[in-house]
Amino acid sequence: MIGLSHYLVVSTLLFALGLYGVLTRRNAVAILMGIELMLNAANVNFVAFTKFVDPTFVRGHVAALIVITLAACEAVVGLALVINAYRHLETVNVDQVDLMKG
Amino acid sequence: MNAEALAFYALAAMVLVGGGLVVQSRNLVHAAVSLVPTLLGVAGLYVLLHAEFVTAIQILIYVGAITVLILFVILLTEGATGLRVRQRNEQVPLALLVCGGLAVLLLGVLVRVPWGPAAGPLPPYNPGAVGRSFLMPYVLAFEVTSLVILASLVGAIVIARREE
Amino acid sequence: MARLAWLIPLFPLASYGVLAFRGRQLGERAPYVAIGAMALSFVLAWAVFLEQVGGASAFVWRTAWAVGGDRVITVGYTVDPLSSITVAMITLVGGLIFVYSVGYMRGDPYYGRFFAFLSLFCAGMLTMVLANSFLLMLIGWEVIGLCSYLLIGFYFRRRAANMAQMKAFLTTRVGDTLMLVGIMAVFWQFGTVDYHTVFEAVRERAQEASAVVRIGGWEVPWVTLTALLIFGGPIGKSGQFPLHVWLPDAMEGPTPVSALIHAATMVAAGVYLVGRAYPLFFFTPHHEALGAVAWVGTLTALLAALIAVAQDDIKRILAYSTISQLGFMMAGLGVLGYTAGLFHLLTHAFFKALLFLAAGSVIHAVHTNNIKEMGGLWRSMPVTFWTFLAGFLALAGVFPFSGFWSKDEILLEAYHHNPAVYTLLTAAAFLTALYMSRLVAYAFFGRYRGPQHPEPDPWLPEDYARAGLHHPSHGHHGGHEPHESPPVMTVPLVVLAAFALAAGFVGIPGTGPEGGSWIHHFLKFEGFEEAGIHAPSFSWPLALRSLGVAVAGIAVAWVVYGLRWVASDQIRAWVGPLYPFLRNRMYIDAAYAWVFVRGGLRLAAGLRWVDVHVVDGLVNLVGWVTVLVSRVHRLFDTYVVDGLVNLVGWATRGLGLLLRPLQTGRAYNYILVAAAGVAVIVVVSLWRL
Amino acid sequence: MVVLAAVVFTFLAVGGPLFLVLAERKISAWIQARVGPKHVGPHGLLQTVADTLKLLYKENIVPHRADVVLFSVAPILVAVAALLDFVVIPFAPGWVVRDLNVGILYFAAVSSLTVIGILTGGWASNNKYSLLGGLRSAAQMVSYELPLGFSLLVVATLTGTLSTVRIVEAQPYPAVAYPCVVVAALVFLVAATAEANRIPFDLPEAEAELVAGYFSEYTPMRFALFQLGEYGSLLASSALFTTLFLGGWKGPFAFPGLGPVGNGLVWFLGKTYAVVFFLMWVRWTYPRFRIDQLLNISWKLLLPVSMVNLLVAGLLVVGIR
Repeated sequence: MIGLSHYLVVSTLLFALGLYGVLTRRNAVAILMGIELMLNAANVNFVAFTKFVDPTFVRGHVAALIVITLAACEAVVGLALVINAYRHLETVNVDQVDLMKG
Repeated sequence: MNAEALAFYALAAMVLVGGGLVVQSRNLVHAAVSLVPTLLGVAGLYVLLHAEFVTAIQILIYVGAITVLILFVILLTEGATGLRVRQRNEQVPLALLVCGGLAVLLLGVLVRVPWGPAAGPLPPYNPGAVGRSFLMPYVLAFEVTSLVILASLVGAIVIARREE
Repeated sequence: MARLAWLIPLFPLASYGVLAFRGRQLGERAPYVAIGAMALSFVLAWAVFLEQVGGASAFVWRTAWAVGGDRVITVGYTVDPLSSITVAMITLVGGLIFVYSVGYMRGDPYYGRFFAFLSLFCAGMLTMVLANSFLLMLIGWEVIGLCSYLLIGFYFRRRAANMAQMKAFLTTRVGDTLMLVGIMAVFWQFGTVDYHTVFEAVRERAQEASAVVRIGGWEVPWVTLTALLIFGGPIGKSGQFPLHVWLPDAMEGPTPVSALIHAATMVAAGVYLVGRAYPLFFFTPHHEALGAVAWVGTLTALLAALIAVAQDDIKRILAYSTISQLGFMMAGLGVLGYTAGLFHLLTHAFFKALLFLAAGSVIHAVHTNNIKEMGGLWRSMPVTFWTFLAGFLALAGVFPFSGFWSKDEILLEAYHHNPAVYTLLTAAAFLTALYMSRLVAYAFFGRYRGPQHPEPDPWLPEDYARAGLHHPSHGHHGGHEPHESPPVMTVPLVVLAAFALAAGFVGIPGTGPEGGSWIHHFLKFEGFEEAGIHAPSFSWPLALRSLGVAVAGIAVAWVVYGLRWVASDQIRAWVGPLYPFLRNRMYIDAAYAWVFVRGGLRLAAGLRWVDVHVVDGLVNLVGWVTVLVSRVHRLFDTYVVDGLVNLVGWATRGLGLLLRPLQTGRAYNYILVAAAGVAVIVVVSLWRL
Repeated sequence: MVVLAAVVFTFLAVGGPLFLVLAERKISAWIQARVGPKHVGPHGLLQTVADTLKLLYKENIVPHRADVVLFSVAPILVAVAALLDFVVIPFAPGWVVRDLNVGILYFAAVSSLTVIGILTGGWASNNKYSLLGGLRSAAQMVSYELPLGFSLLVVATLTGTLSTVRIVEAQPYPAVAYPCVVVAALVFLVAATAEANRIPFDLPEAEAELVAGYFSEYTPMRFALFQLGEYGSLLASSALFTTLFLGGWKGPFAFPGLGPVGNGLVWFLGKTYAVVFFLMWVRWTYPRFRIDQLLNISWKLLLPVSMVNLLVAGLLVVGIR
């Protein structure tokens, strides 16, 4: 029987993978992808808890949907920033975007 | 092993392998394409959790829109040229340590906590229940989200457009 | 039918949408859209109205709009005698004014925009009237305020129009803010802004000792405070003293706008609101909120009538007359004359719209607003003259025109409930007849005093001239006797004249059941019966007295301005400083300008002076002192301090080199540390468990 | 149920698109006063079968320095996405693979997967025309997804459900809703044509500019898979149009002796192929839009119209209730 902890394990691992991507990638778009993985891991948790712990008002679904929406917003703004940075600096590697360095 | 467990393990494998490819691929296009099975796998998990509406939205927004956007931006900026550039920064070993440690710790905590039984059954018709939830108790969150969407829409246009 | 009432404001709104996006393309065809929409609204509104006349019960439809916890804000509409008759009046007058505007505004470069604004205005006004709650009412209220702003400044290149529109907006804003606070108070007290619920609650609480709020040393009952705050809105919107100053200036807008917004409908919104929220005013201890309404109204009626006597601009006279009549309505509502005040609102809408439109027709013909430059127009403009005369007789309160019936009702109520108000209102009625007769005598009788070759029209905005266009309404070239306006403008005048004549007949005693008048039967306030207040019945002596007052006013004016038995200069000398006082609008505008505008400027100037002389002086002083001291110090600095500083510098640099790796400026380093921190927190919390 | 699903899928996967390719060739021939294929089989009926066999035999060529993995996966993704659309299409009473309670949302979601296949296929070919075609296609499909979604929402608002079966059951719509439904149907038709990359919206594969767009470099079987995806989604869109706006399996009268399922199938397929025919007719009649016209149509015309339409539909539902 697949229970809550199964889902939690998957989401934890997915979260760790995403975090690893965020921590080690140089490319801004790749970092964004890592963030998406982390958000997805959180969403799996929300939906799993809704089914197994607290189905009132399907709160978890609501939270997951809001997260998805905000993820879309974040991707849009983040990618716009990437495009803009690329246009000005011709790189999307975050360690090379260092105009403010003395 | 019953069908549900089979489906769960298949989906979990799909999610984790896909996620691994996303963070590991040297080729950014590959990484972005690997997002597709990951996100679809997550959508599959939602199906197993009886969250049909979230599934549909997950596919529509994440796979259909965000991934396409990411691919688009990769193609507009670097394309495949990333192959010749170092893709990782210098903190790989440390990051591995921290992420691994965090995962182990969280797993240890999560698996041991007794979460207790479900407070009740899921409402039968999902989209309706979600809609009612959005418009009755969580209307403020809903409205604020819509405001954020508007702001990010305007912001993205302002940031990304070519300066005249 | 009542179920369809929500469509009434939607037609003009749709027309606004079409005209806003496609107005330019539609060009000359724009009015068809607007008039078509108004016609649909008109048909629906009258269907609803006639259904109510036929005895249908009031209908309220509402649905949850926003739910916050256990408090529900509803949206919906109310169809009852009051809203249905008002809607019927608005669609009728509005439709006629739309038709009139087709002629008046023809050739205007912003033709489509004009009709778009008018449509939006009607949508807002109808929403406001049909609303079921204070909140929806407020939305409509603000929309009409916005439209008023836009339309006053319609000739947006004219500085005067810009000033007037800002004045109107800012002045009404004062009242609106009070009203907003009032609505918040309602929501706070009752947990809802729904009319029905609020009024029921007010009625129930009327018996018990109402809660009081302390302001300074006074104890004011909650209900009274709320009612007075809400009354702030009507004071601003309906041009009541002391916020009436914007209304005369609002005449900078095109004449149809003056007729529709600043005479017939928008300014009546305030009166309507008082009528709508009557329970809130009525169920205050000793009806004290109504007393305030009555006195504000009376004061306004009298002061505005006084000022009107000394004005020369035809639109300005009518504007002050409007203010004065709005004062009458307020006074009527205030002296427990619920029906009387609202009845006057309806009749006034017809005859004042008529007067404005006729005045527009006159201005159109003679190219001036100054009544002293007109004269003898009755011969050259017969239709305009006769219709204006009808409006004049109605406004002056001559039997059997509509104004007579409604004004008489107000005076009757005042006589029974508040004799002081009655006296003052009678004086105002006398003045009304006087200044209107003066206007008619100057404009339509005597001989034509206008210039044979008029200079460029003062109402012609620069951009029309620059574009080589003639003003729409003044398409013909000057230089000869004024002549009648085209039928598209005169037909609405005739229709309105018919209403100005006949609309009052519903107030004739005996037209309703039990010997009362029909209007009393149709528009009545239930609270009166409970409180045992009965409307006084028609009395011949009082009616004759008010008729006498009106006739006396006309007669005096006729003697002075028509027959010129007494020269007006003589009277001017005789009243001494009173004339300049009135002519300059009692210096109220000047006082506001002095206090608020000049005060603001003075304050700013004062602060600037302080800034320049005191602050800058101090800064400069400090500067000089610093320079002086620093010169002395320089030597010391160069050798001793620099040495130290360099030492510190070296030390810092060494430390910096040591600490530099921590501050990398790379987000991923920080995230790593943060993640590690999370891990540590997890470990620590596990430990403590 | 599983057997039924397998049968339907097989039919659709092979039969449907094969037939559509033949139909397209025949219809284009009629419209252009030609004969079309006629040698293989009676009246050329077996022409596409022969073509398919030929494609199966030929060598699969991978361009120089192309990304082999993605190059091979992309056509499969496109074809699978198109076929997954059929899961929620109700062919006859009871004849639906799964009656999801989020049916039309599912349809929109799955059909949006096609974009990824096209984009990666275009990129993986290592050819600038393919890449441009892919990018254009992505921009176009993302733009037209919005009006498409809004017209789906109109239907959902009017019927109060997202399930395709219930939508069919809820039809015919009340007469007052007709204006809304007609507008939604037109928007849907235009947007679906654009989503399927068909003339007049076939910029991603504009021959004159981009050779053949994203599938320039594709040879035999993979090309066939792209074709399968394209015709599959054409058929799916037509089927969904039938479901949402034409009453699905319902017909004005029943043929005697066929039973409810038989009747449903006849009516449903009849309507669907009528829509398909209409789209083909359009394809062979009209020229192609320019890219700016294409984007303007979506963002400045269809999107506002469909938003207003949704608003009106909402008001109508409140009013009816």
